[in-house]
Amino acid sequence: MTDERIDPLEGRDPMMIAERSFSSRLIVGTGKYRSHEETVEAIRASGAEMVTVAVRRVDLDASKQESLLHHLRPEEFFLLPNTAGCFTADDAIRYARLGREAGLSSWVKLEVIGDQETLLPDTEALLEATRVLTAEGFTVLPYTNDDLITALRLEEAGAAAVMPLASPIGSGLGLLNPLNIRLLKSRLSVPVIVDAGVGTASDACLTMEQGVDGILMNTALAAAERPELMASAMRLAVRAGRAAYLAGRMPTREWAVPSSPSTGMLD
Amino acid sequence: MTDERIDPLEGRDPMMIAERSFSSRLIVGTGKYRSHEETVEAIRASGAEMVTVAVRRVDLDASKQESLLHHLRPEEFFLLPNTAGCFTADDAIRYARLGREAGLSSWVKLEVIGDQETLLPDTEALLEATRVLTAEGFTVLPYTNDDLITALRLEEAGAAAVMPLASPIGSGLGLLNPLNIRLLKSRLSVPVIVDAGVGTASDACLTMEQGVDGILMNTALAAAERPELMASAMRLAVRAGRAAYLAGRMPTREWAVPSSPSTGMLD
Amino acid sequence: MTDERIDPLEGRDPMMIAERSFSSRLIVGTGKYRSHEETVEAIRASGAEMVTVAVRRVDLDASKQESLLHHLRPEEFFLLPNTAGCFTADDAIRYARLGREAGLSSWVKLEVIGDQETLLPDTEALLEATRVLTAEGFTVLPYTNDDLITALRLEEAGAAAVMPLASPIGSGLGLLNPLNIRLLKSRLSVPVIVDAGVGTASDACLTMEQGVDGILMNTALAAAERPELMASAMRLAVRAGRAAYLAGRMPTREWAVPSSPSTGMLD
Amino acid sequence: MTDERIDPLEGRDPMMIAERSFSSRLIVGTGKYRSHEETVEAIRASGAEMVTVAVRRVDLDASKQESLLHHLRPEEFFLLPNTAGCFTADDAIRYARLGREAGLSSWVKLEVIGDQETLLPDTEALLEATRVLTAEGFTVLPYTNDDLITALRLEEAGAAAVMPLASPIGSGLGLLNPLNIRLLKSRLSVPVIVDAGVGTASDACLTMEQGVDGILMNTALAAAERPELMASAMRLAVRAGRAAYLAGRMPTREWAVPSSPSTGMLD
Amino acid sequence: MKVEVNGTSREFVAGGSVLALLVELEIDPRMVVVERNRGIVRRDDLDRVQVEDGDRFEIVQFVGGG
Amino acid sequence: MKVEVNGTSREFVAGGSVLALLVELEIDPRMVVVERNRGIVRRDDLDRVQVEDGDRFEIVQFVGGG
Amino acid sequence: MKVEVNGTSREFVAGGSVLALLVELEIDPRMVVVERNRGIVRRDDLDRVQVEDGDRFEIVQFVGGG
Amino acid sequence: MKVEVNGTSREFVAGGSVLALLVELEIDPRMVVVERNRGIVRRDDLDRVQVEDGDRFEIVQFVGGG
Repeated sequence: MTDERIDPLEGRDPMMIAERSFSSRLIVGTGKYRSHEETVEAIRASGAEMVTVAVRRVDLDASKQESLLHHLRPEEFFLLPNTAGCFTADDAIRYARLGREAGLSSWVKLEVIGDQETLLPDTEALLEATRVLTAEGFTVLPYTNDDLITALRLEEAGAAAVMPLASPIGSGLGLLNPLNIRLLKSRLSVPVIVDAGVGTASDACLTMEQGVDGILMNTALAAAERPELMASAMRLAVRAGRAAYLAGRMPTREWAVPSSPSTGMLD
Repeated sequence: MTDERIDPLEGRDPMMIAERSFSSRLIVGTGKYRSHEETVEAIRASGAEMVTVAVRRVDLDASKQESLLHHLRPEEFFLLPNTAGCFTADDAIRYARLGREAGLSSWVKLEVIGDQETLLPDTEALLEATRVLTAEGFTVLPYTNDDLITALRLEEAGAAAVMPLASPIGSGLGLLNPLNIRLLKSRLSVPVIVDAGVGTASDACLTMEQGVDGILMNTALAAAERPELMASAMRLAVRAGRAAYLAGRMPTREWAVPSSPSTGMLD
Repeated sequence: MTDERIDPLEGRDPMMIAERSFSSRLIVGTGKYRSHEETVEAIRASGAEMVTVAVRRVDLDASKQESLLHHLRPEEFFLLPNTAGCFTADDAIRYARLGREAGLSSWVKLEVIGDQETLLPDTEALLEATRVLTAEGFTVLPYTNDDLITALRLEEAGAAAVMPLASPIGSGLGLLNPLNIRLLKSRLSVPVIVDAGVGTASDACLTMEQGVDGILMNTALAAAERPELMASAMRLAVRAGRAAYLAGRMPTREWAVPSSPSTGMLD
Repeated sequence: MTDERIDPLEGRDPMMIAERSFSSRLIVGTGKYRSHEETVEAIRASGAEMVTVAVRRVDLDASKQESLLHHLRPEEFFLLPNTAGCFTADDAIRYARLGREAGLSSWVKLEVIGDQETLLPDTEALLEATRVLTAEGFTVLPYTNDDLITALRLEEAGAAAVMPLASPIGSGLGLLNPLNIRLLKSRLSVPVIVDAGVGTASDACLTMEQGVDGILMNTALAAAERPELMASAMRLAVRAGRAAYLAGRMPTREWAVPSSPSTGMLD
Repeated sequence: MKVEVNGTSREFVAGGSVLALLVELEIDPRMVVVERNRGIVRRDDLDRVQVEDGDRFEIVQFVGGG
Repeated sequence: MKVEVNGTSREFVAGGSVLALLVELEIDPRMVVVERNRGIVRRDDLDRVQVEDGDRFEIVQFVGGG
Repeated sequence: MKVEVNGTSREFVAGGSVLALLVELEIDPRMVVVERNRGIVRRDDLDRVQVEDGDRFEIVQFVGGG
Repeated sequence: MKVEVNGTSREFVAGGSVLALLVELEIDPRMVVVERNRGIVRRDDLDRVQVEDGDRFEIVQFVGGG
């Protein structure tokens, strides 16, 4: 049975970011897996086309150990460098430039963290870095909180998409404030990608049902008991949520309505 | 790309009821569609193998109008007659017998309604009808509420599966009490199929994540703006929820945990 | 400042059960406290007029130890014997009769448990015991689940009030299914008292906002770090929820509406 | 019965802001009531000591019509001018200065709105205005979103308290993200007052149970069917939630625990 | 003779078997189940069982339902 | 004589009324209810009802419960 | 002379202090705050500050707000 | 000469280009990006840019991250 048969949207509903078309609305990270092999198995199962990577120092004492890059072939995956771990606009800009040089594109998942404990974004510094990098020709995808005003400013600053969190990075608490996400989506012209906090398939499905363009996740896969199987679950859940959003759900009622005819009963 | 490639469980995780194996964990009703054509399109898109039908009088003035049966070929679908609209054990038993005669099996979705407004089950009458029909050799799938004690009695009475509601029939309110559903699943030996109340894909996904064996729905598809597309969404959502349940979700935390390494940062 | 000043309903909104008027809508249990003193302090702080007690064997080796009854003076509290721990109608009836003999009234909080692990009611046996005890002149307050049909049957059987659970006894999970509770209240003529599951003040407040007549709780007080203070919290919460229900809450909107005038701004 | 008897915290648990002690943790607005009389009745019933007012042009054609100020005697209420309706730091600063001149204090509820439709705060402008006004000796209480980083910056900027929203102004949607509010409270030294979004008593109770110092509301009272009664409900709910927070709620469990002894049953 | 079918009484002029009745009613026997005086008439017996005056029939089929 | 009280059998040497039994057990009659061979003994009858050999008693009271 | 008050320009025939202006407008000075050409006029100065031709005034008060 | 690489100072005996440094460190140039004294050295320039005494290098690569 063909893929299309299962998902009528297959190939007909790409995710568009900065005029580039992506076959999957699911973007996955590559951190925290037990091995490179497990990483690649999970990514493949997720069906993701875009995957994020971090920029870090080469370990000089272990430089011979095989790099993740050997497993992520550019023709198979679109690599999106992030600026994770940066606490100032300057640091984030520095990492973004290194990432561009290391990679094949000028796309960056921009993170400027404001607090070590919660990893919540510093929106002021995020705006500043977005302006600088956009001016340098970067395609900037900023990780932000779920505040509409900040999102609108990021759009003005040239962000190619806005990536609000569902809940704190690595928390797995799911979509804590669906209203804010719907507000963002209803007011922004650029794509909205929910980034961080999704913990299981129903979280992903519910998030897509808000009408957003895509979801970025990492821990939900890497920290599952069976990462590859959870990756398949997420792949299906993102498509399910997207299809349900487009299909237009039934209205809810607080009373019952029979599914079978009330006429034609026997005497 | 093959179906199996998308869903590693494909063909490896059948739903077993009364020793019979079903390829899909999604069971769908056939009521409330705009046309027979729409009904069949939606059922096909849902991937369901088992579909429910009601037993009603032939309309003598319109006996020539083509019957739904012409569209549901027995080799394609397993027809499950219901006793919808019955308010006493006797009525339900009578409809069950007629359904068996009309169909090709002795399976019945047993409904004994206790209240017109809410369509909630009359559990006492339901138990009685279950005992009688089981003794007559029926494979009984009773629609019940989410009360554990009643479910245990239905199992004792010989029910082949227990079908608790998520919320009232046709309400689309989703899974109102996940705890009760988990309790049922943890205590019963027969399969648990959640029947009624699921409104959109995330409801189906969340319901499957409770560990239940399957879901039965009708209005969520028939009353969607685009029934066929919603049927695909539900098909994907049920698989997503099942896979996530088996994959073992990540633990939740109220604080953040980075996805990228905290070591190897630049000076 | 007088009580009435704080709560305009004070003395004007009694809870009526079987023609008897109770000053407080909060009913509390007396189990699981660290001492008789703590029990009485908490009960007094709760403002409850009706308090439940269990019927148990006298410990012959410790018969001199002071009984709880010494602390619960009948002129201060209305004692409601329960049939906790009974798993059959016969047992429950036996305990009810003993309770009537020990106490000063023929009221009974009727429990017939169907499962040791969840302490959920056996509704069939509960109905039977309700019929028998009503015929014997008891004022029967049955502890039941949140199923509307069972509640309607209990009313038919002569129950003076119906006491559905919010969540399992001692779980503290709060009101899991507000819809079912609203359904019960909208369809029953006798009072609806939510019994079991309330864990903290907001649970009590939310429960009263559903329009129910009262709440019965025990563990939420006895298992709090400071039972007496939690009892005061519950007293206030029950009044708050009742007043809010009667006051008619504002409608909700998904957009904002200013609280200050939009006219008269400066140039 | 005395007030203290009902609420053991009465007089023992004041809300402290900028070294000033307030008898009530509930702060109420004065907008959107049907009349000055209704306003004052509701405020009195709420028990609030601090009430907010807006600064607007005198209507020269109706200058003789009696002002709200005639009804809010300074010895009875502490008036807190707001800067509602301001969309820039400069405007907010201008209104704050006018408010100080009109009132008797240098306290201000600082609002800088970033979007007309949602009335969400412009956090960058809010920070700027907070710095300027603090430097001018104002006691600044900024209305902000539920972002921790912004809250920490406001504290650094000299805010006397931080006032995050529960949900959009006038929406009545209640506390959408309890986690964020708990995060703020756990990390800030200045008081946290939840401002906007509370719709009914259980919302207020639940909000106080997060450990915050107080709540500010307006529409929940003014738009209730019976404002004065809802004001009493809120007064009770805020105390109930505070007491429950201090009392330490019971732990939750997914199984049941009996409230009556399991020993001493009859044969 | 007079029979009642699905709640309405009607003349069954020709008379004969239940199958004959279905034919007169233009109902495809393979699509329905017939209940005669509260007892089900097995499909194979439709032509053997004779309709009698005053018989009460319920003729049912599967319709869409949930 | 031998009686069973609350599940344990014991000697009731003195013999006599149920009240006498309570006194021997040092139980305040106003605080308890007595069931004798499955039948409740009303409080007023405690001194009238005589204990017989082999009687089975349940003596209960109110305890804290929810 | 011509002044602007709360966005509308009007004649201030009598002329004189800001207080005089308030009196002409029948506004109770204790209930309002006056801003003259973007600067606040302290209440004590109302009778000292003279209104000049072309002055722009904002006269505000507290109203109900949240 | 003395250089600092990724935070630790080391001897670069041979001397020469940045590429030569990578070779000595046994690092595959195609897998990394080199920052010299805070400025990125384009991959094509690795063999042209000469290492000087006291140079500070950051040599980075892609690793797993979210």
